[in-house]
Amino acid sequence: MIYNIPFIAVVCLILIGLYALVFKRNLIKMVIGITLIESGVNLFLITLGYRKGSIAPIYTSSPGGIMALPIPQALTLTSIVIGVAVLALMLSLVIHIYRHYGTLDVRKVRRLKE
Amino acid sequence: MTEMSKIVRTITAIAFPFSMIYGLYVIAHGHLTPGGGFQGGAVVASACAMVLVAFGSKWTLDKIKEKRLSVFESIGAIAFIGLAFFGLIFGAVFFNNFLVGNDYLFGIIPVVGSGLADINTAGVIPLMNFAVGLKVIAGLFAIVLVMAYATTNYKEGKK
Amino acid sequence: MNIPAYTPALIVAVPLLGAFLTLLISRINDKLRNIFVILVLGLNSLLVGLLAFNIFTKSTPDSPFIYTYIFGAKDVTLPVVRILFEVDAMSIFMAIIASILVFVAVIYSWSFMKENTGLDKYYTLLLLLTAGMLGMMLTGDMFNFFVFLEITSIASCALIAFWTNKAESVEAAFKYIVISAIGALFVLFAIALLYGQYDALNIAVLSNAIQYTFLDKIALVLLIVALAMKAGIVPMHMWLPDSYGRAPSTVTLALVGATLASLYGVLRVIFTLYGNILLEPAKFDIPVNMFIGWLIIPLAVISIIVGVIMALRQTDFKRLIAFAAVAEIGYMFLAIGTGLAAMGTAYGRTALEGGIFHIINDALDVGLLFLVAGAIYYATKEWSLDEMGGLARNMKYTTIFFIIGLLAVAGMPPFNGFASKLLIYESTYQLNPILAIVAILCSILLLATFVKVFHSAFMGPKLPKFKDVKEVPKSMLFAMGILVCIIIFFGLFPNLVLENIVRPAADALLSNAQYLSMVLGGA
Amino acid sequence: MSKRNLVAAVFFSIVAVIFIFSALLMHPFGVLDESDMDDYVIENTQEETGANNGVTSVVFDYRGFDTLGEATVLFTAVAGVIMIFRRLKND
Repeated sequence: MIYNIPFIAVVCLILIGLYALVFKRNLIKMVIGITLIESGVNLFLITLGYRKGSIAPIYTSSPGGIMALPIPQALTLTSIVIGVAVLALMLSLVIHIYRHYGTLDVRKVRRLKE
Repeated sequence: MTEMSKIVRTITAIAFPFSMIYGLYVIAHGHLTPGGGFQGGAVVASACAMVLVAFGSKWTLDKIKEKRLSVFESIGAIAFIGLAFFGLIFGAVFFNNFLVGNDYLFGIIPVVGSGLADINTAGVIPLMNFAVGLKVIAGLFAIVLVMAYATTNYKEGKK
Repeated sequence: MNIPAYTPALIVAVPLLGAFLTLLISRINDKLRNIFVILVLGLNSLLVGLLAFNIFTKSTPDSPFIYTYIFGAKDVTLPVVRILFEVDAMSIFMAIIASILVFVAVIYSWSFMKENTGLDKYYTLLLLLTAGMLGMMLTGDMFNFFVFLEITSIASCALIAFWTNKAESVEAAFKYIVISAIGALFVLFAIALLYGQYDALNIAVLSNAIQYTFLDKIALVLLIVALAMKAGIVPMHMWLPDSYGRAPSTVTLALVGATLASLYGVLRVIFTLYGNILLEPAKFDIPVNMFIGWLIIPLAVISIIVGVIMALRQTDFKRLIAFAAVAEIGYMFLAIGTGLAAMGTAYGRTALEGGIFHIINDALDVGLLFLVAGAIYYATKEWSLDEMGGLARNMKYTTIFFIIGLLAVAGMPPFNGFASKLLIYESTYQLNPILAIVAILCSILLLATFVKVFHSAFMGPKLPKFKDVKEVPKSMLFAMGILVCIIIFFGLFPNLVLENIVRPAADALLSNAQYLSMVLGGA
Repeated sequence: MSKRNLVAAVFFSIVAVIFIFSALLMHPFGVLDESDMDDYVIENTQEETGANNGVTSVVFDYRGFDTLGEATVLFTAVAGVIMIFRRLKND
């Protein structure tokens, strides 16, 4: 069980992010929550690729030995860039919402109802 | 974003070329050492963002317009997808690494196993790294520039 | 007829290249850019049509034809490292829908969006949205599916916020991006769970390896929840009326396609990814298919009821249609749920066929109604139904199109909605009569809603403020005309469509063993 | 506690249970069940792609199409951000 600490850390990150997203009323805090969930998922992907005692999968003057899995690292790279894109778009929308409503409180940003 | 103090600007002017060179190194050696187009592009883009923070968005926007950056980004993207199309033309399959195995540009296959490697290897991968690097530099810098400029304008309009 | 093997790759790559070039071309001339975008999408529709023709003629009920394309190498290596495109009848069926919708949207935008600034970005994003949707539909790799899902959601979010001077559209876009970011992260987590166990990302390989451990169940739940959330089923539907209602009509049309792409994701996950273990008993001797089916059916029924009732209360034209779209999505999920719960029986198959047929009908009908709403907005600058009246005198063609759309969406003969809804009623009645009765009642209520709209917007005395209202420009009428022609064709010859297009798609979904052998057998 | 909070709490606890279960049931950290696909990459990356860096060869060669999608996502985001902050006619 003690070996699973990285996975537990992943779940902690995701749950903290989800908590921020669900219970916080500030739009910026919600964005931070989504970023935390995303970091959790990225951490999960990268931990999947680890083998005990392995080195990075790069042959340039490597000491030799078992190598970590390369595909999860590539997937994490993709997922990080996608996260940056989503974050940029969300923050620009938040800026615009602030311009229109003059507030970041999610309870007051509610012109769309029913 | 407004201009910062003289100390910050001087330090930025000194640090900017070094971080730029480091980023370009990471892009160019993507197929040999840890790194690649995205990572190196992010380094260069953060160097540019540092300039933006130190010198203010108005100054930066006088030097380079976001429209030009978006053209650069388009060029990077077209180069990337163009390399994929070249794979279709020369190697019969989309995204084929058609340069690997040739003796000229980037075509050498390295010695199997760990050891120092030639930079002239890996086929289209270094070219794709350059294309993606250009794209990421232009793209990230454009995002930061546009957002910084938009927030500045708003504050001044309020006053 | 033989087509080049790389057609599936071109279907995604052409709109992408077009999108990258659009920004450069729009610096030259605006009209040139519009023509370029229409040409790119026309070429793309042609490619989709060719591939579809090829697949539908080659597949027989016993052995559905699957087109595989490997990126980067000539042969598949085992284990499958490279990304594969796996195009079967179901994928290409959805691709046809997406390309029709986007093509119509672009023609419609010529006049509709003329007055706006930032059109270069608008067309770029529309092309990117097309590429994202088509990629989602054609890909055979889970992670690639996630990437295209993100392209679709980011492009549609930016397009929803196109009218940035209106607070509501920005708010709707924010809601949409939050929902889709969470959904996409859940999908990614599920993919990581599967990857961690089987060390594979290809759908066929995963489907072959899946053993239905507890982690697989978690991955299944996460995938279905996230994709159904993006498809707009009821507990998670709140983003849908907002973003459908506040985006420009052309964008709404493309968004309908994006929503249906998520629906396709649900179908693909259930029937192909988990297809091998669907009929195995899970807990308490209930097979997995019954479990998932009866999980989906209540949600679908609630979607139908909520959609119809909320539509009755709306005064905003586009929001009303959006709630009707929620109800229509409920019908599709009802059919899918019935097909799952009664898997293996004849009526289960009928239900699935009805559901698949309803996907294309819903896209056309709801799309037409959104375009009519856009046309009225273009002519009167008015969204609210309370302010409208007497428009039939000034806008003859639009009125006719609206009548066709409302009859089709409510499932009246001789339009296309009738054929698919009849299949759904018939099969759900055999599963449980109450479901069918609810479905029929809600359909009638939907008709009543739209008749009310028709009365308040088009009938009645001519209002003085709409004295100068003219018919909309020809390109908009032409775009609506395309949809109307397809609707009437489908309504008059439902059997033709059912046998040639819908049935192969249903076959492709149900024959999972064939899918695996076609994809992996060539290795 | 308001209605919104109650719904949120229920949603949160359901998702929390799902995620905690998945963390507890994962294979032990560092001990993999299967690694065929990645071993193939590690063995063949130098011969097939000529790159010494396994990750880059996956990013740009084996899964190059994903990277095209990734670059497209960034392109989409830039186009979206510039479009959102564009100058409107009536400004």
